[in-house]
Amino acid sequence: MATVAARPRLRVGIVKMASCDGCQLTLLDLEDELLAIAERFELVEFPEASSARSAGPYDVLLVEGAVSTPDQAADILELRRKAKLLVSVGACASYGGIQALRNWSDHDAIRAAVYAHPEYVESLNAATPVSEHVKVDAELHGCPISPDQLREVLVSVAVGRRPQIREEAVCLECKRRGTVCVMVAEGIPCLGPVTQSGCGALCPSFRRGCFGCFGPREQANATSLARTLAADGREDPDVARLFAGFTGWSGPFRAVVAAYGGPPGVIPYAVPESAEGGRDGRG
Amino acid sequence: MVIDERLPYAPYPAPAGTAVAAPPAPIASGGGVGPWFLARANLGVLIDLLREDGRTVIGPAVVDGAVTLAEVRSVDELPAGVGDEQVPGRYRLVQRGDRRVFDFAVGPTSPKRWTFPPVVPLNVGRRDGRAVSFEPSPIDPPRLAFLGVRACELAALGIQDRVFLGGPYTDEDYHARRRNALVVAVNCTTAASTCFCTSMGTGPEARGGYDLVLTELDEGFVIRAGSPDGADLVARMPVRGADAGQMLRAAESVGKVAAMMGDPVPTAGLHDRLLAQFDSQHWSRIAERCLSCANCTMVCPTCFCSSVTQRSDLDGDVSTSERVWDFCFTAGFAKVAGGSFRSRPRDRYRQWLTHKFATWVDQFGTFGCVGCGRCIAWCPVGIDIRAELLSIAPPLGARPEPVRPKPVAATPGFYATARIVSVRPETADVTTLTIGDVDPAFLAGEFGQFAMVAVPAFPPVPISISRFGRDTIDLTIRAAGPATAAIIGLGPRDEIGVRGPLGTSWPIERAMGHDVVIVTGGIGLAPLRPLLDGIIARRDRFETVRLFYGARTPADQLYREELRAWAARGDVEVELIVDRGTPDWTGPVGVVTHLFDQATWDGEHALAFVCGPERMMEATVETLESRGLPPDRIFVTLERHMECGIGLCGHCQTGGLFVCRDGPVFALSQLGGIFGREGM
Amino acid sequence: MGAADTTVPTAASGRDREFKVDYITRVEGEGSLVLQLREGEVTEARLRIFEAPRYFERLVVGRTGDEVIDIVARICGICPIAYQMTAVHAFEDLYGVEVSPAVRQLRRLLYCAEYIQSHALHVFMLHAPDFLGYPSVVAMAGDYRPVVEQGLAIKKLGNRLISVLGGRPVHPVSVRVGGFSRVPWRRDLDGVRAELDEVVELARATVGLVASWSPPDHEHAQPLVALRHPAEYPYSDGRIVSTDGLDLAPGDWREAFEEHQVEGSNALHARTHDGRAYLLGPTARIILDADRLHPMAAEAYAATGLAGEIRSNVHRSIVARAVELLGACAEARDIIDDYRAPAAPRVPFTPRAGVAAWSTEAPRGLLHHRYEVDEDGQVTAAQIVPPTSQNQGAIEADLAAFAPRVLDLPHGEATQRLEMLIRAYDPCISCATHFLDLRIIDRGREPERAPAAG
Amino acid sequence: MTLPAPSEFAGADLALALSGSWFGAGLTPEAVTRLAAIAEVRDLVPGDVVVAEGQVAETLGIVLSGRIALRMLVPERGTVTILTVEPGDVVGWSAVVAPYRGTDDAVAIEPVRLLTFSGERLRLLLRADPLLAASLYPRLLQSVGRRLAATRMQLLDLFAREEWVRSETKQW
Repeated sequence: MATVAARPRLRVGIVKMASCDGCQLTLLDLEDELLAIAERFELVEFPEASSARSAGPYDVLLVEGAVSTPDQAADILELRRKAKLLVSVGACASYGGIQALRNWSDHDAIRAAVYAHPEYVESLNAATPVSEHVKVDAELHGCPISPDQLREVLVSVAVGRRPQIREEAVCLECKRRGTVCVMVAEGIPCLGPVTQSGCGALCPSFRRGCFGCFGPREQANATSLARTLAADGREDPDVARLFAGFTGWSGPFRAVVAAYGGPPGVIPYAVPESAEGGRDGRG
Repeated sequence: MVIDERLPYAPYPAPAGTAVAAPPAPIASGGGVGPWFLARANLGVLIDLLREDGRTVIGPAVVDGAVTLAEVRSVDELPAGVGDEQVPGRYRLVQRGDRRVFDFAVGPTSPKRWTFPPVVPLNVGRRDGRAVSFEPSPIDPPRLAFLGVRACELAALGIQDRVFLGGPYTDEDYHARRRNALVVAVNCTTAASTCFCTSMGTGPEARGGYDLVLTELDEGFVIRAGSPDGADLVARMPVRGADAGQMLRAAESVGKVAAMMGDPVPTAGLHDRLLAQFDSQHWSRIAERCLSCANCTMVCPTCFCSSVTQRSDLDGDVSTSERVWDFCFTAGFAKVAGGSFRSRPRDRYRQWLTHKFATWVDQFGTFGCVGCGRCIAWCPVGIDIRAELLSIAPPLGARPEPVRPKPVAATPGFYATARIVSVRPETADVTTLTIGDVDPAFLAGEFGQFAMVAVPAFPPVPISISRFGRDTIDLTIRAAGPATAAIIGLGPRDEIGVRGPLGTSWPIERAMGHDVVIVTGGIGLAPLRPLLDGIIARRDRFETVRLFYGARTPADQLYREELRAWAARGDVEVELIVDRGTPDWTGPVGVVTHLFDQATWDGEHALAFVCGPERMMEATVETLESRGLPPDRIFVTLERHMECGIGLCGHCQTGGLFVCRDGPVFALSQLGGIFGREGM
Repeated sequence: MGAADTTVPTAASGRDREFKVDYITRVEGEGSLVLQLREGEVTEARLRIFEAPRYFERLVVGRTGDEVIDIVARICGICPIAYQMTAVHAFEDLYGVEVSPAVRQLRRLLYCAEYIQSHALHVFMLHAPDFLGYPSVVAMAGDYRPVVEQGLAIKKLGNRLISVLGGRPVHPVSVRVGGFSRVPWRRDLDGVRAELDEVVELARATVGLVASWSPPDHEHAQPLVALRHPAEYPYSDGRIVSTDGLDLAPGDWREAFEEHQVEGSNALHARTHDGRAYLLGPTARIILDADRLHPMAAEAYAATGLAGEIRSNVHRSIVARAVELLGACAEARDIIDDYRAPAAPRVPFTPRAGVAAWSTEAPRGLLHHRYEVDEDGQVTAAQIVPPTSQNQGAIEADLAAFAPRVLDLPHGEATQRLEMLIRAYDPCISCATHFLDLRIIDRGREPERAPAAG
Repeated sequence: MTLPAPSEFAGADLALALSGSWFGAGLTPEAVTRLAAIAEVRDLVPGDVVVAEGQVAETLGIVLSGRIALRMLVPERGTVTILTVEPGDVVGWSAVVAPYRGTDDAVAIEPVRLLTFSGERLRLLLRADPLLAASLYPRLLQSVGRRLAATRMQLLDLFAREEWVRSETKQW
């Protein structure tokens, strides 16, 4: 402990899968500390910001994005082998993100709907979180992640402690900052009670309902919230669309989306003629 | 109960129907004249006077669809003609079109936000080579005036006073904020459907705890003073004596509100009825709806739980600690190294509800609920505690013994710096640190007490004191997580922050003249070592002394040389057992109770001291009871998530007890149904 | 991913050369370059994108305008506001929504803020290392710390401004059809305003600084396309104009342009109907809208005397970007000074069926959205054309024109020059991915199918 | 306590030794008498095996002094001591419970004095005398039950160190 400063600089890599790059941009958005971080850590792999490359090994590897193509599925296995600590960064890496909404739809149909030549497009049937492929040591949530939490992960690795990331509902941040509850006072549907905190309760502070971009909190009782929203006169599709957001593929939210008829615009799976028993397990 | 006399006015009387009756509060006469009448047009004078006195006025204002509390700079900002409709899970503003400014029921925010703010800085910890220091953050609260505080909120302030100022420890930050705030109360002339202050005995009429109180009439306000400060204000305001008609109308309008509410929550016997329902299936039914989102606790004007968070620089050399609102509904709140004590939402809801209406009474002599109804209106799924309380409808049950906490002065942000004298590895993951330069309070510490130990950038951890030396203490620490790993990674001459000694101790005097049975497992021997030291130092005062010690493997035994030395004395029976034998281990293998479940001694004249994992203690207690030891002669330690160490942060609450303050050592009889029950 | 070699010298001698950059760094997203020369003539110049397909055009189907605004922001973490703005204008245009002047100014302020952070990011952190000879801004900071700190200070202000208006720099949350979900109080902007004076000066200094950096020799003027507004420098309003005399309403992009596949690359490119490549972004805007620059930016631009070079050498786009950066900072200051919170943050609207189409100027150039909407306001079909996919033809044409100049350089240096040219476009491949995917399946097998049931 | 050598034990001594043990204390006097009639005292030296895992259990024993370890062989980990049998308790209960095969190795780890009953004779006796069986079996069940409870506690591994990376939390 007394010799923290003498520790070697940790080798940090930042790589991406299917994503918008916004989470890795968050590192560059730590303007006040970027240079100090670069001194404290060796950013050995960060192709968005540096032409110097490294194939590993990494003390910490931050992975952005969902696993969406066969190459990515192979790459992530290789990356895991090279990383002491692997941190999935953001809603895509941790929950599949926005592109995971396609997982409800028939893959071929989606490809054909977007591409004139779907045969040239290679993607997996589902866009999935990194943790479905390899062991993940920590997850940073959010679309995008919170710069403070990213910093906390780096500090905790450097200092050698567990990151202090609170497991609690967005409501706690909302009430701490003194925002009037948009759901109770204005009837705006809000996923705050079932969503992990970390954003600072941003959307309610802008008089919007939370759309769950930090994903379900521990033991999220999404079913009860959905029931309440439905009892407030909403049609099933309108309940489903609330939960079918940037973390809609996460377990608790996915269950609600499924229970309320799936996300908007879904193209149902074609049932192959040879299939014995349908997808719903009828047999 | 001790209430600091520097408060500007007498404490609010305990709500009716609770266990401890507080004496009626003497309310200052306010110059002996009154009540007065303040014309509506002159209400602004009051706000201006308060501001002239250098106070920030916190009063009702319409913000984002609700009448909430905010800084009020002029009378125009008050919610004239605005009312509200509140039902479970729903709040809407209503425009009435009249000029009344206080004709609404309480909104989402209570004065708690200012008396117990969501975030309060505690200290800045620094490390410089081997040296560490903790600089407490200054306490410098603003001068406030609360305007429009309702009777239920006054009661809540009174309850907060008991929590933060009425026990053996006081929260200095709260104290300073409270002392700096002036209270202008308003009697309720309207109630929401969610209100039930009548049941809790707190309203709708303010009964003390204010500097001024207003009752709104169409043409103005009937006004009374409750303190010299209030009387002084009245003297500077354009008031005249209220006439009989005004006084009558004021009383009638408040009385009408009381009649409207009725008595939705019969509180007679509620404490016992609730405590009898720990195992009710009803908790599971509530948990199907409950989101564990903590909105009920956050809007509650009395909930006081908190956590400490750290933020450090990149090297962990400078870290800032803050106290933040936290609640029994969050996952990490009751977590210890082995997991959460309340992992199920049903347990969290039970913890909250039984605390509010039962165990709070044991702790503070009043209910923790004032009937403001906020938790009903602001619950996103509209759970109504009044209905839940009625559904549980329980028979009478037993009450735990009252608890006598032991006073030790301490403040959560304050860590004294001490220096490590020596480091001795005990096992692969347990190390004993001998600490010098400690706060002299430690040298008067008692066997079984613990210390909060901190290094910058890590959360502080509670550590039992495993030996009291002449001018040192020993801390035996297992690397259970990063913070403990960081502490035992320190070396001689490194400094650490310590706070304590805290908690209750083994009642060694009671054991004198008795047989002593000590049963322990794993690292549980550490807090018992001072007891053994103490017994051995005065060995002739005790009858037989038996130590039964279980460990995972022979290599996991603590203090092996001392164990041999104690055994060699001949007057202490030392029996060791391990869970897993190794080839070189010829001693017994099995659980610790195996050592005496076939032995011939009986426990009729014995006192037992037990420390270890809770499951092990349960088995031990069972065996001890079968040997004739009654629950009041069996002493156990509880482990809970402890953060503040002095019963103010709420993490370690179990039933009506704060484990850090009322324990960690308890007579089994004190614990009643708590011991060994899941989800406490 | 995690590639070790970025360049592979395959035919490194004489006038036949092949350059491959497997992973173009310091751009947003994942792409590669293949450039082949035979006898000194370019036979192939191909910018490949292997960013995973994300299917955004399908993901917005069934969603309403406000949902679309949130979803399309996720196309790009660097310019989410451009996507939000294009979508919100498209829907408001269809629904006939007239926002208040104050809301319109706030939206312009938000766009200024995006320009500030995006341009500062590119100028200082992605492009400057090329001019100064470093692999990254972090490496550059060793010798040019004040320059890096200058860039960080400007970028930070842009991010702060976005945060005040939209909550957070990446994927802000306040833009709604009809206005904003919440508008700032005047006092919310005071903190940013207090720092703007200094940042405007930093931005002004940036123009002179980047103008002093010598670009590689190159001359290849291409057709330019940008929005043009009667009174203001174009962000989210104006008509589509070009150096070839084009003049279209912002929703009518399809009348002049189309997406199609280029033989031999299977890439979807946007071209004019007659098959020409064109260039978007700072270069196009500053040439086509020079007379609309903020006076302070116009003055700094004139002082560089580089208008001609900017037109013909894309490496000089860094100067255009710096001028725009100054313009955005200066205009942000003006807007804040004049700001009074609108009475209502947004106006009500009624959805109706039709086509919602609009174009705005993202930092990287013209961005076009087109949504077919049903009577409930739900999208039934979408087309999103990001600037980088439109620039792709221009990039490849520029590479072909530039390649002979690097022919005699050592391989590593030559490829670095080619990458530098690509970076001059500030390509945003993440944006492009949602409909561009240039992977050629060459393993002789069928594409994967949905899993068989059972 | 000094005990006479095994050969010196007479019937009354055997009955006394039996009823003085924890196990025997729970039996009826009649049962003690009948059991003592078929009992023998055996002295074991460390290493002697009373019951072998998987083998036919020949004897039921009551430990009078010393300690017997119950061990199991775990492939790749060697022999593990599961539990030790303390004085007063029973060893070799499988001698009276079908299929009469040892569930573990019972090995003396100290000099042990054991009161033993031939499994075969005991089974005959129990079959012939339901009252004796009714007295002995509950005691046996109590002993086995206690062992089961203790084993569960060991299974919980209460003193184990918590893992740094915990499964219940998503972070770290």
